[in-house]
Amino acid sequence: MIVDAVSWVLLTLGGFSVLIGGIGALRMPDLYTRMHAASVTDSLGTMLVLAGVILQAGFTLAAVKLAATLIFLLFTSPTAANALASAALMAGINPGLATPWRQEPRS
Amino acid sequence: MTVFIIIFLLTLLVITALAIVQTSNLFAAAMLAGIFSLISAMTFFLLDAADVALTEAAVGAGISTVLFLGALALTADHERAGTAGRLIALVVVTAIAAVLIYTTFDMPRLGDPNAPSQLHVAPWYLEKTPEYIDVPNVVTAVLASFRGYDTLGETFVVFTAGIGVLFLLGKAPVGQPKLSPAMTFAGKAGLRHYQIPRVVGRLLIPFILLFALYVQFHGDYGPGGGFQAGVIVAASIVLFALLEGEERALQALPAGLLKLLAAAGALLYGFTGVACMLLGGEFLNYSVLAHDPVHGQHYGILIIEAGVGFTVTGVLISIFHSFAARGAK
Amino acid sequence: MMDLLGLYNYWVFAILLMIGFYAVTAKQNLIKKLIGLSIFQSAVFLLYITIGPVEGGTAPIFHEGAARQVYSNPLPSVLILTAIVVGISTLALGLAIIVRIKEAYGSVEENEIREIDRQ
Amino acid sequence: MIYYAVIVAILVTMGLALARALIGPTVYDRVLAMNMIGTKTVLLLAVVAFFMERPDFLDLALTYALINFIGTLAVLEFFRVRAQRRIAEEKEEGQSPLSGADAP
Repeated sequence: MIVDAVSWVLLTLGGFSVLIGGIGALRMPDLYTRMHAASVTDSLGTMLVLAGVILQAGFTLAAVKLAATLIFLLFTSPTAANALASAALMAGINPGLATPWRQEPRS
Repeated sequence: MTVFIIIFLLTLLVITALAIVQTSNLFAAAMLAGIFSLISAMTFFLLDAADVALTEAAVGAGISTVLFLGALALTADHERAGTAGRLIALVVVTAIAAVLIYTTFDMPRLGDPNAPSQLHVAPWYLEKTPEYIDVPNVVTAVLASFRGYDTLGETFVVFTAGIGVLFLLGKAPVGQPKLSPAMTFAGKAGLRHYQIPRVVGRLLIPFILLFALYVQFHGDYGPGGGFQAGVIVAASIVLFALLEGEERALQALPAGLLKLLAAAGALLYGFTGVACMLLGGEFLNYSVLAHDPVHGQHYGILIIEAGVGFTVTGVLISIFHSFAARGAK
Repeated sequence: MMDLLGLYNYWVFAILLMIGFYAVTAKQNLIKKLIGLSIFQSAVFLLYITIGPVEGGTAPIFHEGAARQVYSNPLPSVLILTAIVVGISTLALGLAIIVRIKEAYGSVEENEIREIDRQ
Repeated sequence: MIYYAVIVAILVTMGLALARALIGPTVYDRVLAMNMIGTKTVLLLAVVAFFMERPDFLDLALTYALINFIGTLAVLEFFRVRAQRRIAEEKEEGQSPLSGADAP
C-alpha cells in the first residue's frame, strides 16, 4: 500500500518533469539552454518514472531489467548530450549571450 | 486507450514524413528519418508485433543513422535542385491516395477477430506450435521452422546485398585525390580524443555484446533471434570503430574474417537443410536432427538462428567499413 | 466513430505510401529519393503489421499466468521482421551506388547528371 | 490510472520534441530532438509494457537504452570530419593564395 503510494508520487513527479523539460526544450532561446531543458526530461524524468515503475514491479525479473535500463540510460544520455554539445561548439554555434568562440576539432 | 496512443503516434509519423520530404537539408532529413524509425518502432510494439519493434529499434538506432551519415560525408549534405514536375507528381499522388483511402472502407477494422487473415493460417500456427516445435515465441517458430525456406531466401538476399556493396565500394576510386585517413568518416582515429564518449562507450561495448547474445539465444522465449542479435553486434562494432578509429576496428575484426562470417552463416543455414535431407527428412525439416522430433526442431532453430546472426553481423559490419574507408585507400 | 477509427492505420498507410512515392518521383536528389523509398517501405510495413492484432489479444509469445489467452497473428511479424533487415541492406546498396555516381559525375542531382550525360 | 497520466505526459513531450525538430533552426536542435524522442521512447516502452501486462517485453527498452547514443556519436564524428576538411582547405588556400582564389 505504502509502496503503491510512493510509486504513484514518483510517477506523477516523473510525468511532471518530463512535461516541464519538453516545454523548456521548445521555449528556451538557444541550443545550449534547450539542451539544459532536455536534460531535465532525460535524467530526472527518466529516473523518477523508471523508479516508479520499478516499485510497481516488485522483486521480479522485470524490475532488474528496468534497473538495468535506468543505469544504461544514465550512462548514455549525458554522453550523447556531451557529444552533441562538442559537435555544436566545433561548428561555431555560440550561446546566445557569449562572445563568439570556436573549438578546434580534435583529430 | 491503446488505440488512441496508436492514432497519436501515427499522426506524428505522418508529420515527420512530410518534414523529411520538405527539408532540403539532407543531414536534417537523416535525423528526421531517425525520429521516424523511433516512432514507428513504438507503433509496431503497440500493434502487438514485439519482434518487429525490436528489429526496428536495433536497425534504426544502431545502423541506419550511421550509414546515412557515412554516405553524406562522401556525397553532399544539401539538396541543390528543387523538384521537377512537381505539379504532375502532386496531382498523381493525391489521386492515388484518394483511391487507396476509398478502398480502405472495405477493409476489416483494426483488431477485427473475423478478418480473413485471422481465420486461415494464423490459428493453425498458434495451435500447432506447442505440439510440433514447443517454443513459446510463435514468431520464431514460424520464422525459423514453418517458413524456413522464406528466411533462407531473406538471408541470402542480405548476403547478396553485402556482396553488392563490397563490389561497388571495395576497390579504390580511380583518378580521385587520396584523402588523409583523418578526413574520412571514422578513419584513422575516430573520436579517440574525445574522452567522455570514449570512456563511456568502451564501458558499454561488453554489455551491448552480452545483450546481443541474450537476444540471440532468448529468441525462442521472448522477442529476439538471429536478425536482431546480428544487428546489435554490428552496432557494437560500429560503436568501437567510431570511438577508436576504423583502422583499429579492422585490426580487431579483419575484413576477411567478416566476409568469411557472412558466407559461413548463409552456408550454415543451407547445409542444415541438406543435413536434414541426408538424415531422411525434407529440406529444412529439422525433426530428423534428433531422436525426438521436437528436440530436433529445437536444435534446428538454434543452428539456423546462429547462421542468420553470423550473416547479418558480417554483412552489416562489412558495409560500414566500405563506407567509412572510402576515399582513403 | 469507433468504426472509422479502426481504419485510421490504413489511411496513414496510404498517405505515407504516397509521401514516399512523391519523394521518389519528384525529388531530383538521389539520396532524397532513397529516403523516400524507405518511407514507402515503412508504409508497407505498417500495412502488414496492421493486419496482425486481434481485439483483446497480445503479442504471439506464449506466457504463463496470462489473464488473456488471445494471441495476435504471428505471420505479419515474421514477414516484416526479415524485411526490415533486408531493407537496411538494400538501402546500403543504394547508397553505395549513389557514392559511385558522385565519384563518376561529381553530383548527386538527377538533372545535373542528365546534363553531363547529354554532353 | 496513474499510467494514463504518465503516458499522456510522455506523448505530449514527444510531440513537443518533434515540434523542436521541425522548427530547427540549427541541425543540432534536430539532433537534440532525436535524443529526446529516443529517451521518451524508452520511457513509453517501459510504462506501456506494464500497462499492457507484458513486462517481459522490456528488452526493447533495454535495446534503445544501450544503443541509441551511437547515432549521436556518429553525428559528432560527421562534424569532426567536416571541420578537418575545412581546416585542410583553409591551409591549402593559405599556402598558395593565388591559385586558391582562382579555384572554383
